[in-house]
Amino acid sequence: MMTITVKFFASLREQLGKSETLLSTSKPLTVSQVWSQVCDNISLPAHILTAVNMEYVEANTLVNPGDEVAFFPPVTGG
Amino acid sequence: MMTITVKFFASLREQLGKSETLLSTSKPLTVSQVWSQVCDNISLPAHILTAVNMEYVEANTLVNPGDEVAFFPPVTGG
Amino acid sequence: MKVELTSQPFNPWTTLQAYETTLSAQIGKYGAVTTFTGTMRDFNQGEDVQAMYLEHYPGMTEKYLQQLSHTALQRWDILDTLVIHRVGEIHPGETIVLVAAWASHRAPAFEACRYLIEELKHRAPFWKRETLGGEKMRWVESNG
Amino acid sequence: MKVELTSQPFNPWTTLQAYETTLSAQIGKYGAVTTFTGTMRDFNQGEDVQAMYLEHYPGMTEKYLQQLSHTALQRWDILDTLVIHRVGEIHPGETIVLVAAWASHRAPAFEACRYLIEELKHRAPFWKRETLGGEKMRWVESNG
Repeated sequence: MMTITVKFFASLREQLGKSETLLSTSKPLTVSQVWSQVCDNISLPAHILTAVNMEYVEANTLVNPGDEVAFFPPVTGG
Repeated sequence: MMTITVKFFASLREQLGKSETLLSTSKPLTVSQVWSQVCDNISLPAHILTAVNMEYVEANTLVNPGDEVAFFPPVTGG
Repeated sequence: MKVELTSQPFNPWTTLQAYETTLSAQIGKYGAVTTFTGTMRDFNQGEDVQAMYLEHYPGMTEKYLQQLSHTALQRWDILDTLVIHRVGEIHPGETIVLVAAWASHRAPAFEACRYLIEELKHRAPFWKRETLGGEKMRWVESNG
Repeated sequence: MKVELTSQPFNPWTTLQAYETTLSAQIGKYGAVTTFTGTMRDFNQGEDVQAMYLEHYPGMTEKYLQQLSHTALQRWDILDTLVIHRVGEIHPGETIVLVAAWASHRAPAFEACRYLIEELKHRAPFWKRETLGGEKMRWVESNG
């Protein structure tokens, strides 16, 4: 068993009431599966952006044990 | 009789060997006519830009006694 | 090329002046510099804004802006780029972001500068939370 | 709004910093500033350039730049503009022109700034005479 680090930012972090959680897994999961497992089996909302190891990815990208996955709302910098 | 002030700039000034000349006239002339009268009856070259009283004009614009007419090559500022 | 996140207020013009002294080898080579400065306004969507908090994703935000700068340097005939962005608490009138592109000619300088700020606005992981009157907070939901 | 011709070298960034202090009533109103700086290169059309002389039409050049700034302020949703241009003798690395536009939003700031420099380049009565090696002089014949 290894862990996937899961991070949430901004309004999503506040809605979920957590900024980071660790998910134990022994096999690769898709980004969508990671979301469902840490969010009570709710499916990943379409507007939520996703990154693995600090690179933007799609919801069907595979996440390996040891990776860092991030979920966040549309960005509003600049 | 009143005068029209005629000015030349940049390479045109150097080619003609003069920066300013006064033209005596008792009646309005077009910009083209002003050019011909001060440039030995040569016709106004198409690439030369023209201004009357510091506003761009076309070659057929009328110039009145007392006006300032300027002739200059394409601009190269900035 | 430089990318920086800063939690301290900065003046865009003194920052540009200081940065250009590091480009001394390029003097006489670049003929065009285009800059864009984004400044915090005291109103947004019809409401007075008293302060703002800029959240980011430490690590990813820097990485994204570095990649963006490299892409601009590859895509346009430009000599250098600068991107500086505030994080944390910020107040009206303060600079949020500065982007700049140096080039031999003006067209690539303008295009690269515009590209940097557009991509930054639409893709860089930053999130604005505004403090309105009465300490009411709201997350800005989309970038214009 | 300001238009200035100057025969003295100037630093674009300290000039912008000083000019912005005169806009204090606007602080918190503008959210976007786009600037363009044109700098003299030490090469042009394949030849080394040692110096340049910038001729202008006293009276008409200022009038043209004033009208141009007014047109930009009418055509775009911008709050202010600044145009500064060198005249006379100038050397490589020195700033030739600075244009800037202040706006609430970035699109009009970029568009007005680009408009100002394009119109200035194509219509403002300035003429460049370059001094090449061996004191050879040539008039620049067209603007890129």
